[in-house]
Amino acid sequence: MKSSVPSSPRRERGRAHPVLALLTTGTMLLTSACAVANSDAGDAGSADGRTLRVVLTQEPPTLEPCESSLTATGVVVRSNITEPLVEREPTSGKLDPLLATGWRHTSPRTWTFDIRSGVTFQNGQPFTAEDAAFSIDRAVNSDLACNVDGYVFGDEKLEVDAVSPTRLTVTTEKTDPILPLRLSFVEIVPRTTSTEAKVRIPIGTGPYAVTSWQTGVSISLARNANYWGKAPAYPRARYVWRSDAGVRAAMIDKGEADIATALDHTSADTGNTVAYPNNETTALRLDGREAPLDDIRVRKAIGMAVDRKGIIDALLGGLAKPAAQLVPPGVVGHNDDLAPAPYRVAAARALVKQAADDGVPVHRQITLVARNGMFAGISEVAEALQYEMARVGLNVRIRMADTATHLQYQLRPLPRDVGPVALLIMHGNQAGDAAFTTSQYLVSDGPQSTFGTKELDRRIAAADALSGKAREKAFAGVLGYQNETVAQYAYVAHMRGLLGLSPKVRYRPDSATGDEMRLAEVGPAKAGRR
Amino acid sequence: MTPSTLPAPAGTGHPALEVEGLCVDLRTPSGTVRAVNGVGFQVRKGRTLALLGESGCGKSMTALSIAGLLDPTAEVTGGSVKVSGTDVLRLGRSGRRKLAGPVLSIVFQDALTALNPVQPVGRQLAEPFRIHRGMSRRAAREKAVELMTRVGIPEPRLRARAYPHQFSGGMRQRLLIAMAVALDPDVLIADEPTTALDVTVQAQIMRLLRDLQTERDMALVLITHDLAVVAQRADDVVVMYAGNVVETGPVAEVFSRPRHPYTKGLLDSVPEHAVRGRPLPAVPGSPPELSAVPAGCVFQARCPLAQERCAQERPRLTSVGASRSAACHFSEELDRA
Amino acid sequence: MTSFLRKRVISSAIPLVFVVLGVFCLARLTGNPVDLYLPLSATPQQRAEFSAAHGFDDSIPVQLWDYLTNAARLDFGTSLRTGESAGSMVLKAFPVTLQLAGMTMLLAILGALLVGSLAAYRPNSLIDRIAGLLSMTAASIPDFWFAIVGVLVFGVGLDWLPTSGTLGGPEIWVLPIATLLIRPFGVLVQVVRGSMVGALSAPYVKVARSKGADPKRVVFGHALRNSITPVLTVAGDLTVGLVNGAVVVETIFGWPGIGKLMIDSILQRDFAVLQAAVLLTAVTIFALNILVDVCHALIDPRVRQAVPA
Amino acid sequence: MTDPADRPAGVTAPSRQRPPRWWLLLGRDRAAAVAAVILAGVFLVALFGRLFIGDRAVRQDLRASLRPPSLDHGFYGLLGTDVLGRSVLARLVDAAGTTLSVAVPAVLCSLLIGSALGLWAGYHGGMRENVAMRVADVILSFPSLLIAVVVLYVFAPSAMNIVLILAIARVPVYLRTARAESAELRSRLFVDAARTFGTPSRNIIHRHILPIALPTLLTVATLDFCFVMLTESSLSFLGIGIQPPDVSWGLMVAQGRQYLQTAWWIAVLPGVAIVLTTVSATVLAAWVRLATDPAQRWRLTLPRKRRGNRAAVPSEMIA
Repeated sequence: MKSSVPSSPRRERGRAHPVLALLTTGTMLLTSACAVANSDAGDAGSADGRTLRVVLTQEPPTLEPCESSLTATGVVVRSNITEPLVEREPTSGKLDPLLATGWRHTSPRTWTFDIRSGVTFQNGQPFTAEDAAFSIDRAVNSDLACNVDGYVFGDEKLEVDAVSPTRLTVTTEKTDPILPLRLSFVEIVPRTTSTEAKVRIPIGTGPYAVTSWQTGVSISLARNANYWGKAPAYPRARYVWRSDAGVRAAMIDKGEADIATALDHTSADTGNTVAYPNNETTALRLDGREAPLDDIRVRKAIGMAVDRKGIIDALLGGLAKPAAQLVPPGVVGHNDDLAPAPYRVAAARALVKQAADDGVPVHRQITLVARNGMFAGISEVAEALQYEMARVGLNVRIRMADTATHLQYQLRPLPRDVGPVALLIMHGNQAGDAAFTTSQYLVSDGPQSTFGTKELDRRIAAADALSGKAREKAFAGVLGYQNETVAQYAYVAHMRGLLGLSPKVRYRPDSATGDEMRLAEVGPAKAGRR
Repeated sequence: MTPSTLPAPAGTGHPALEVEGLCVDLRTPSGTVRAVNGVGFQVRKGRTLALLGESGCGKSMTALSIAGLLDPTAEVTGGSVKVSGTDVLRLGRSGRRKLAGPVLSIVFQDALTALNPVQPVGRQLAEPFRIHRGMSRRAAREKAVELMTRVGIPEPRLRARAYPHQFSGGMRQRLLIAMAVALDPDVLIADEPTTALDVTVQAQIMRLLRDLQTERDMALVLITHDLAVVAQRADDVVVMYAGNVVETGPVAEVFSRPRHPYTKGLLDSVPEHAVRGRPLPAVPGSPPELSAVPAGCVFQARCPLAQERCAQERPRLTSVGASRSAACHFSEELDRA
Repeated sequence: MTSFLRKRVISSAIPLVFVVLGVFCLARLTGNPVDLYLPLSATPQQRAEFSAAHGFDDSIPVQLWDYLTNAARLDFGTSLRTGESAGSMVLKAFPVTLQLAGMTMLLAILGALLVGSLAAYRPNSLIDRIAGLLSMTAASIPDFWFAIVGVLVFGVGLDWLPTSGTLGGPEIWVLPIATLLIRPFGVLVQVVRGSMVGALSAPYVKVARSKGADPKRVVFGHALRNSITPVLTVAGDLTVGLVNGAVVVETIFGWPGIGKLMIDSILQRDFAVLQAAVLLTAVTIFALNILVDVCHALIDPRVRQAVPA
Repeated sequence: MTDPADRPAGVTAPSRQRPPRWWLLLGRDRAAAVAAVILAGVFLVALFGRLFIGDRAVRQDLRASLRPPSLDHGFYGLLGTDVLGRSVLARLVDAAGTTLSVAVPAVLCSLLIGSALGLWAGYHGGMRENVAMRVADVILSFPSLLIAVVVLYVFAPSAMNIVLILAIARVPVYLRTARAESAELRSRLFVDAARTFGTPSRNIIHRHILPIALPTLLTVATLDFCFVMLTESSLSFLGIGIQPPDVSWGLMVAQGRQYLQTAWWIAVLPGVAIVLTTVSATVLAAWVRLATDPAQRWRLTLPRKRRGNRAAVPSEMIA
C-alpha cells in the first residue's frame, strides 16, 4: 500500500466491508459443510430396521483378514466377511466345521481337511481347497508379517497342499495336536488376493460383503446373496465408532445404534445392556527380579492385600469374578480347585514386616504401571491397588501409560533401570487352551514373563506335549504350582464385558464377542420384520 | 426566576439558545461533586457568546450538557436548556437526536481524536446528510465535497477518500467545523476550537468560524480560556469560576470595566495590560478542587477583596447595569476603584 | 499490500522449518513403534525386518534427511497403521476440522460482537453483568465435560439432537460446534466488551452523537470497526487453540478430523501421519496469522500506511 | 429544586483529597468484593487445607463408594464420596493445593519469560524483535495439547513436566503482548527523554515501559490462569494429567465424567470449583485494572441501580 490516498474508488469499496467478506466466507463454509454432512445421508437412513447399526470403540486400522487377530479388525472381519476352515465354539471350546467339513490327524505331522463344496466367494469365484491352501500360505508363510502368524504360529512354517478341490493337507514341523484350533484363526480369502501387500477391503465367503468404507466415518456391509449358509436377518449392516463409552451408551439409549461394544457399567442403562464373560483376566505382574518384589513373601502379601470383592463391587459394577489364575473357567487347563487369595490385610502386613526384618528393602518405590483405556474404571482400579499395597507397608506410585509405553513394560526385552514394576495386565485367552497363556506369561523366558523357575518351565513343556484329559490336568497343575512357589501374579478378576443391545434386536454375546461379532446371529427382537 | 438568569435583551421571539440554572453533578471516586452550579445565559441568532474560564471551571461540562453528550459519570440535576424555544432536557432520546445537527451542533477541540480514524473523511462529512436528510450515499458524498470546498480543503474530491491521519491539524479542524455546520444549525457550540493549533492557523480557523456564522446566521457559543479571542470575536461573555458564573455582559463593557475581582485578575494577567518593568500580575493561587469548594464565595481564597462576609455568604449574580451582572459582594466597590 | 504479504510469507517460512525439525525429533523420542505393529510374540528377526522396512534402524540424521527429501517431493510417507499415504490421510481429515473450526470461529466472533457490544453499550447494566458472568463461566467450563453433558441432555434426555457422528443433516453440527464454541465465545465477549467500552468513550463517538447518530449507527458504524483490532488478534490466537479443542471434540463425537488423527497417530506411533498432520496444521496457522495481519490492514488505514512499501 | 446558587457546591462530597483506599473501592463493587473473598478462600484452602484433612483425601473405603452428598456421614461426607469411597470434600481441598501448584507456577513462568523477552524485543526492535517473534510463531504453531501428549508420554506425566509444558506453550502469548506494548512505548517522548540522558536500556524497560505494560500483561495472565486449569483438565481427560494418587480439580472432573448420570457430584463439584476460581480471578483482574488506571477509575463510581430511573438527562449514556 504505497500511496496514502487510494487512487481508485473501487478499491475502497472492496475493502470497506471486511464483515461482509467474513460473512461470505462463513456462508461458503456452511454450505460446503452441509454438503459434506449430507453426502452419505442416503446411506445413513438407518432407523428403517433393515440396517443393523453397530458402534465400535475404534475404527479398524485395516480389514485385512490376516490381521484379524487384532481385536479392532477381527470384530468386523471374522465370520462376517471372511470365514475360517474351522471355528471354535466359545463356551464349550469344541471345534465346529465351517469351510472344512471334517479333519483328521493322518500322520504325526500331517492333518487332512475335507473342504466344503458349493461355496462361492463374494466376487462369484468358487471356493476350493486351493483357496484354502493359498490363504494359509499367505497368512503364515509369506513376508506380509501378518498378525495372526505371530499370534498363533510363532515362527513355525507350515507345508500346505491342496490334494484335490475338496481335500487339503497341512504338514507341521513337529507334532501339533491343536493345529485345527490354530487354523481357526486363519480367514480364507480367494487365491487372487495380493501376496505382496495387505488388502484394505477383503473378499471372503462370509454372510456379509463390504459395500463401502468411508474413512473415519463408517463401514457399510450388505448381505451376501450367494451365501452358502443360512441368510442373515438384516440385509445391511453399518459400523461406526466412538471412543467414549458414555457416547456409545447414549447411542443405544437414543436408538441411534443397535449394538455397542465395551460399555461401562457407570454410564450404561441396565435395560439396554448384556453382560458376558469375555475371557479376559486382570492381574498384577510382579517383576521378581527387583527388590522388594524378588521376595516371594512380598509377592504373596500383595496377593492378600487386594480386596477383590470390593474392587469388583464398587469399581467393576459387580460384573467380574475374583480370579485365582490367569485363565478363566472354560479354558483347557483351568484349575477348578484354586481359590482366590484371601483378603487379609493384617496377615499381608505381617508378611511384609517379616520380609523387612530379613533385610528386604520394602520401602523401595514400586511403580504400578497401567494402561489407559484397558477397561472401564482402570484408573480407579489402579488407585485402589496402589492404596491397598501401600496399606500393607509398600511404597507404590502409579504410572498410567498409553498402549505403546505399556507394551514396553509388558514385552521382552523388558525396560532397564525402571526399578521394581507391578504391571497391571489384562490377558485374554482367545484360543481356549492354557498353552497360549503359559508360553507367554509363565515360562521363565516367555515374551511377557519377567521370571520363572526351571521346574515350572519343565512342567509347562511336559503339559504341552499331552492331549485330552491329561493335558487339562497337567496345565491345571502348572497353574497351581505357579501360585504356590513362583507367585509372579497377583490376580484381580476374571472380567466380563458389557454389550449394549437395543431392545429392537436379539443377540446373545459369548466370550468371543469382543473379537468376533457374528452379525448373522443377530435378529430382530420380535418375530416378523418391519 | 433564578437570579442567574439574564434579563432578556429587547427583541422578538425566543433566543436561539437559552440556558437557565443549569446544574451538573459529577461522580468521582471520592464522591459526588457539583461541576456546574446554576449557570444561565442566552444567545440570539447571529450573535457570539464566549464562555470564559480556566480549565476545569465547568465551561466544557456546560457545553456537553447542552449538547446532551455528558459522560455517564456526570448528570444534569437541574435547570433548563431551551434551543429555539424547546427545552431539550425534557426531550426523549430520539427527540434529542433529531435536533442534533440541524438545530444544535458542536465543534470539539482535538480534531485528531474527534474524527473517526478508520473512516474516510468524506464519509464522516456525509453522515449528517445521511442521518437527517436521508440522502443517498452518492448525493451525501457530493454534499460533503461541497462542504470541504467551502471550508477550504484543496482537491476536495480526492481528499474525501483520505483518512484523518493523512491531514494536518488545521485541515482536520476545518473538517470538524464543516461537519458541524453541515445542516445549518441554529446554534453552534465551539469547544476550544483552536487550542491545539499554531497561532497562524488559529487565526484562519477563527476567521472561518466567523464567516460561517455570518453566512448562516448562527448563534455561536465560543468556549475558550483565551481573552484575546473573546475580545476579538465575541459579542457577549460569561465568565465562569469553579462551576459558577461570576460575571456576564457585553464583552466591551466587561473587559473595560470588570465588576468581579476574578475577571479583573484575568484581564490584568494579559501582557498588553501590564506595565513595563513591573512583574506580570497574575491571579494568585489556584482554583479550588471541586470537592472542596468553600461555603461562601467560591473565589474567596484568591480574592484581594475578601472579607469575613465572603466566607459566610455566597454572593448572588445580581444585575450591575444594563444587561450586565456579577456575583460579588463588592462589585460596586470594584467599579469605583 | 502485495509486498506486505510477500515479506510476511518469507518471514514465516523459516519457523516452518523449525516446526518440521521439532516434530520429527519429538516423534522419534516416543520410541520405536515396532512393538505396536508386530504380534506380541514376534521374533527379534521379525522386529529387525520391520524396523528396516520402515527405516527405523537408520540413524536419526539419515531418517531426517530421507524425510526432508521426500517431503520436498510432497511425499510424506506411509501410515504404519493403515498402509495409506500419510499425505492423503491428512488431506482427507483436514477439511472436517477446518469446517468445524471455521464455523465455530465465525459464530463465536459474530456472537461475541453482538453480545459484547450490547454489554459495552451500557456498562454495569443488567445486560452487561449477565453477559459478563455468562461469558466468564463459558470460558472456564472444561470442554469434554460440556460435550458429555450436552450428549446426555440434548441427545438422550431431550432427544433434540443426534448424540454424535457425522451422518445426518445440519443438526449433527450443533453439539460439536457448541462444545468448541464456548471458550472462544466467552473470551471474545470479554475482549469485545473491553475494547468497545474504550471505543465508545472516544471523542469521535461524541462527534457522531452530536451529528444525531442513533445507537445502532454509533456502535456499528463508528465504534465497532475501531474496537475490532484487539478482537481479531485474540480471535486468531483462539483459532490456533481450537486444534486442542478439536482433539477432544472429535474424539468424543467421532469426527474424522485432524485432531483425532493426530492423537491417534501419537498413540499408535504413526510418525509419518503425525508429521504430515502437524506440518499441515502449522502451515494453516501461519496462513491464519497472515490473514489476521491482512485483516488488520484492511480495517485500519493507519496500519496499511505503516507497512513499508 | 431550591435555589442552586444557595447550595454550596460540593458539600455532598467527603472532603478528602487523596484517592480513597482500595478496600473502600473494593467494598463499593460488590462483585469484585465477592470475587476477592472467594479467591482468598481458595488460596487459604490450597495453602493450609491439607493440614486439616490429614489422609482423608486418599483414605479409601470401597464399601462407602458413591455416597451422595448428605448430612448423615459427618463433615467429610457432606459432599458425598467418590467411587473409591473417598470424601469428595477432602479431595476438593487436597486438589485445590495441587491445582494451584500447577497453575500458578505455570502462569508465573510464562508471564516472566514471555514478558521479559517481549519487552526486550519490542524495545530494541529490528533483528532481535524479528527473532523473538519467529520463536513465538514456532511455539504457537505446535498444537500445544499434542505436544503435551508426546512429551508427557515420553517423560512420565509428573506435575513438574506439566508445569513446564504449559509454561512454554503460553510464553508466546505474553511475548507478543509485551512486544506490542513495548514497541509502541519506545517511541514515546518520555522514553526518548530517558534515552537521551543515557539511561541504560535495561533501566528504561524496567522503569518506564514495564509499569505501563504490566496491567495488560496481568490481565492476560488471569485469563491464562483459566486456560492452564482447563488444559490440565484436558490432559487428565486424555489420561496424562496429574497422576493419582495426587488429585487436581481437572483430574476429578475427568475421572468423574463417566459417573455424570449416576453420581453427578463427583464431576460437577470440582467443575464448579474451577469455574468459581477462574471467574473470580477474571472479575478481580478486571477490577484491579480499572482501579489502577487513573483514566478508567471513574467507572467504579457508577451507582449500581441507575439504569431504569430516568436521569434529568435521558442521554444515551455511552461510556
